Amino acid sequence: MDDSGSVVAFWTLAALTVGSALMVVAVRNLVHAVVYLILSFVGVAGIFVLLSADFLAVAQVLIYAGAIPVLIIFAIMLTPRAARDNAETSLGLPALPLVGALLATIISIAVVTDWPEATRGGFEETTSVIGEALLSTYVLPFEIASVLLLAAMLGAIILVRED
Amino acid sequence: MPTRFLSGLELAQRIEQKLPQTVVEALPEWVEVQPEKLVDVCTFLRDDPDADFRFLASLTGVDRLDHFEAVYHLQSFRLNQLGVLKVKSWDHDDPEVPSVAPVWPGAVLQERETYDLMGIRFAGHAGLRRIFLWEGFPGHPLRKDWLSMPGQRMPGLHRFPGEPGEPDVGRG
Amino acid sequence: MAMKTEPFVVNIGPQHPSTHGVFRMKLTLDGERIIDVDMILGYLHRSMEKLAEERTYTQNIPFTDRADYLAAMTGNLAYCLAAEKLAGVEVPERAQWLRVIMSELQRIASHALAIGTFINDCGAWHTPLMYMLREREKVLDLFEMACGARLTVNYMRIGGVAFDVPDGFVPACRALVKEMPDRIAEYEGLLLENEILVARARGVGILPADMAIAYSISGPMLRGSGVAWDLRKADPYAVYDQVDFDIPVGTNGDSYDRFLVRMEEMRQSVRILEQGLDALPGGPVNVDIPVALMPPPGETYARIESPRGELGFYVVSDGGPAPFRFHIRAASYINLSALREMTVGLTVADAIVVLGSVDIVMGEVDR
Amino acid sequence: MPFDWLRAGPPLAEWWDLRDLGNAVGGLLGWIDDRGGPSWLPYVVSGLIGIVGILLWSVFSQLFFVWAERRLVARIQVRLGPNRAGPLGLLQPVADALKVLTKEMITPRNADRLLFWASPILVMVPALVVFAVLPFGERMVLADLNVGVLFVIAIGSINTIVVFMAGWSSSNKFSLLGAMRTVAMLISYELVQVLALLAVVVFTNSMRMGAIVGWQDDFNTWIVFVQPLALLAYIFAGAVEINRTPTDIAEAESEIVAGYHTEYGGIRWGMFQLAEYVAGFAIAAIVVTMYLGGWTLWGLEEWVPGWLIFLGKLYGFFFVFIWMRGTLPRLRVDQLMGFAWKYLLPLLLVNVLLAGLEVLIWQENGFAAEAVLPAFAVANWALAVVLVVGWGQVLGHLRPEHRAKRPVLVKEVGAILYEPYPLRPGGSVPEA
Repeated sequence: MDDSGSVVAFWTLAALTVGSALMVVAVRNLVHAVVYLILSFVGVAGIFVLLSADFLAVAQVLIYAGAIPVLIIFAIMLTPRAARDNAETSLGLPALPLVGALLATIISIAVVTDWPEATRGGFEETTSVIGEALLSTYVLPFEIASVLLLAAMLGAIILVRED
Repeated sequence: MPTRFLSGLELAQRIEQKLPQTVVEALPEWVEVQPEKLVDVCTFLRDDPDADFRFLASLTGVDRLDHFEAVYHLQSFRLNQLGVLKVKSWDHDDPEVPSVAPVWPGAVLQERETYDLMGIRFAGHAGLRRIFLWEGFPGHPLRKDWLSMPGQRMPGLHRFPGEPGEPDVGRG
Repeated sequence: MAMKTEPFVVNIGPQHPSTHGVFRMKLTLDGERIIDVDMILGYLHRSMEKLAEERTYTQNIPFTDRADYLAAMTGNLAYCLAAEKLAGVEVPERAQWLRVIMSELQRIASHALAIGTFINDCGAWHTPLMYMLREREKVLDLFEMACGARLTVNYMRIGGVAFDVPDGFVPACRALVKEMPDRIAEYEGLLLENEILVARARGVGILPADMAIAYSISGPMLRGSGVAWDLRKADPYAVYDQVDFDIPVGTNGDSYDRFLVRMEEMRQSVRILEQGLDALPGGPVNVDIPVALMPPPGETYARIESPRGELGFYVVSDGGPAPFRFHIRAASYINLSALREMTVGLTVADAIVVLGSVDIVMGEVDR
Repeated sequence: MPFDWLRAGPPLAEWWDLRDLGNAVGGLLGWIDDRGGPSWLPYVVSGLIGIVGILLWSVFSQLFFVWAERRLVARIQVRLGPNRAGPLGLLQPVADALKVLTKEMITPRNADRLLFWASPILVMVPALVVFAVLPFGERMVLADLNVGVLFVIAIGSINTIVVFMAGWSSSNKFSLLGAMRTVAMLISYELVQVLALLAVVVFTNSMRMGAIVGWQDDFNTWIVFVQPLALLAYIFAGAVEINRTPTDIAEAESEIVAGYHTEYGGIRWGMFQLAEYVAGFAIAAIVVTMYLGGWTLWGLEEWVPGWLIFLGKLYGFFFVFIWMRGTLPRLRVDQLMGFAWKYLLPLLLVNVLLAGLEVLIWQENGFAAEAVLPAFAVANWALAVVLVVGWGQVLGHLRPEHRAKRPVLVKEVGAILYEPYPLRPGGSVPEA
């Protein structure tokens, strides 16, 4: 594939991702915010495709564009109607310096770091590599994460049990 | 074996034994009781093993021009007998009889219907609202003196409730 | 910690695929669970009882067609019984038997439609309904043969029936009687053990026997709740005391039992039809009554077992040519009084099933 | 590189070889290459051919199947079905389409206009995009992704969001109920889908659709022979995804009118219908590819075009959905959820474990496929029956006290035969 094509695709996807991420915090309607969030996630998935990380891209769509918004939608639908718009909140002021500091850190890192250039092509097959890595090198974190999720699920069930 | 029709005279006798001074009039076809004792009589008839009127077959009202009647047809399944009970209200403008809904919950809808169409108020009925006609309908159409709506309007919906010029009381 | 959502009000009806007309249920929901039911009626109210006070006794018969329009024959019959009782008219034997035959045909037609729509309410995609309509169609053809009309038949008269049946009626009816048991067995085979139907209807909308009696429930609903009560046996009218049949009684009082009872009643109706066709005597089918029938002052309450339950006519005469008071004790209207008891705590989908098992006809409910 | 399959793999046949339409496309691309056009041109052309082909095929298939479904369901329902417009009523879908196109589209006053307008368009996307990875023939695949199976599932999950958007933006309570039902339903059945397809992937050792068909071709075995339980679960999950009875919870006509598309009219409604059909074809195509051998038919594909075999299987399988719709009533929302979580999920977990064990046994010992696959097939079918029946028994669906009791026939009136309902463990008996 042409380099120019990749560049155009990258900038389009980046604009989509960042633009919809901005819209998530800008729009007042929470459901609209969720829709923009999905768009943003789809943009990230596109960037994964560009990096020829096909498994990650599809997993991104499956989990972040498909499943996470559903949870958010449930959360919105289960809250009383009064809280369904992105109202002004007094926490905005203290959040501002925090976000500013975070942004400054990210920008400075991006500028200061000496980014290495990729010297090889894309992977032929990522799925089996990821699978093997998860079950050999990173088996401990993988298991810890699954136990954590199980505990969280049990906790949620116990919280809402009526008896 | 057909249903035994429990004659009004027999029914009156039975009621008088238990609740004296309640029967106003007894004919072979029906027995009329005092309105204020109606709930007691109904409870008695429902629980008495010889009457066993656990089933309120029908409840309706009749406009007798100078008074209103509420008519109760009572049925026993076990003994397979039928009895007719009546109460009268002599206030023709604003008739009121006690509600039997606490005795038979099946009376709830039938009393609402009778109230809506006949205008008999059933005291003690928890949700005595109009059922077929809408709130704000002028008059009670089954009354004999209901010939047209007030203001020379003929019956029928010329407009829907809630439209401009109509009282804004819809169907709930 | 219980998660509670906002109560949510949904109007089922008056325009809704499964309210069987213009019934309106106002459901208050917590999620999908019903916490309150309010019903709003009257969209089909035609003030029949008032209209009837202005017409002669004979002119009132068409109203009874249009009250329960899915069981016009039984409506006719109940009213004619009331008028006959009031005026003291004797009905010839052949007319009596014809009345029984017509009532049972009507019961088959009405139950077939009730079962079909009930399964539709359970979510079937019209298939059982279409089969049931096929059976109903045969009955309606017989009605057409007898009186020219299919739905609002206006067939019964005070003192008998309007016309004698044509020559082809009895063989055609016999063919139906011959065919029906197989059909019913086929439908039972298809429907009774259907896993999804059982899951949807069993244990849903339970109405215990004592509650059913207290709420004045009648008909298949009452029998489904385990009360052996059928006016055809309890208070036989026409010639029901001369026919042999059984009363099907459910034992659990859920929607499924009501469905089973209706299914079995169709079979019993076929049995009655068989006997009726064998016993059908000759002779006149009606007696002459004055054009302006003026019964002596008095009142009467005549009731029959209509497909929906106890259909009663309370008629008061003041000696004039028109009834002084004409009240219809509409079975499906009063059967609705337990709707709230049956549906609160269930889900929206269950409420539809319960409503389908009540088998309301809005013409009769609103009158 | 996404289009490598055009050059790799078996050598191209002549372009006129209609057994695989990919040959013609390949020929065209080769011709473009020979002319020395820009290097991106073949990609664009092949992509366009694929997209236009899938689009045309799906629209015409849908038109035909609207007619076919109506006629078939009519036969099931002792009716005739549409038979007036054109011969055998074949022009009925055209008439319907014209009607739908000319109808007024109403936007409710309180609707969220942007989402309301966007949903009918977006709903087509997931339905169509799935076809990109499905091989219609050996070479007839738009993009044979490495992660095709996962892609299919991921796209299916996007569908949830679109349906929710449609339901929420309509500002109608029935729509909202339908949307929430869909959301709840699809996240449950997504797990079922994943597990059902995972069992297949364990056997084929690849998530590439072409490789899965290739595996079935190589071993002359359809996956359904070794994974019956997975197919059963997938059919059910698929039926849930495309809203067909017995699982048309989201648009349960007798309960919530039309669910999430209650407020849509005209061509917007038509788009939802179209998407539903196309999604149905997609589910059928996935089933055919994953479980029923795709475009192969034990050597017949040498003589008959593979895409015809594929379409024949697809339409044949779609008939199962029509049949289900014509015969079954609908489950309740909580029953359907319970079916996924309590019934299908445990069975599928066991199934995946078994599949893994079997593949391990096979590969570790290096058995011959001819010996081992029939053994697995017999074992898995037996196990599937045992698991389905046994788990049903455990959950109490088969116990006699839960069966219907016929009414008691009595001759005398007045008795009361009521028995309180037997409480079933975990059942849905309300306190009356």
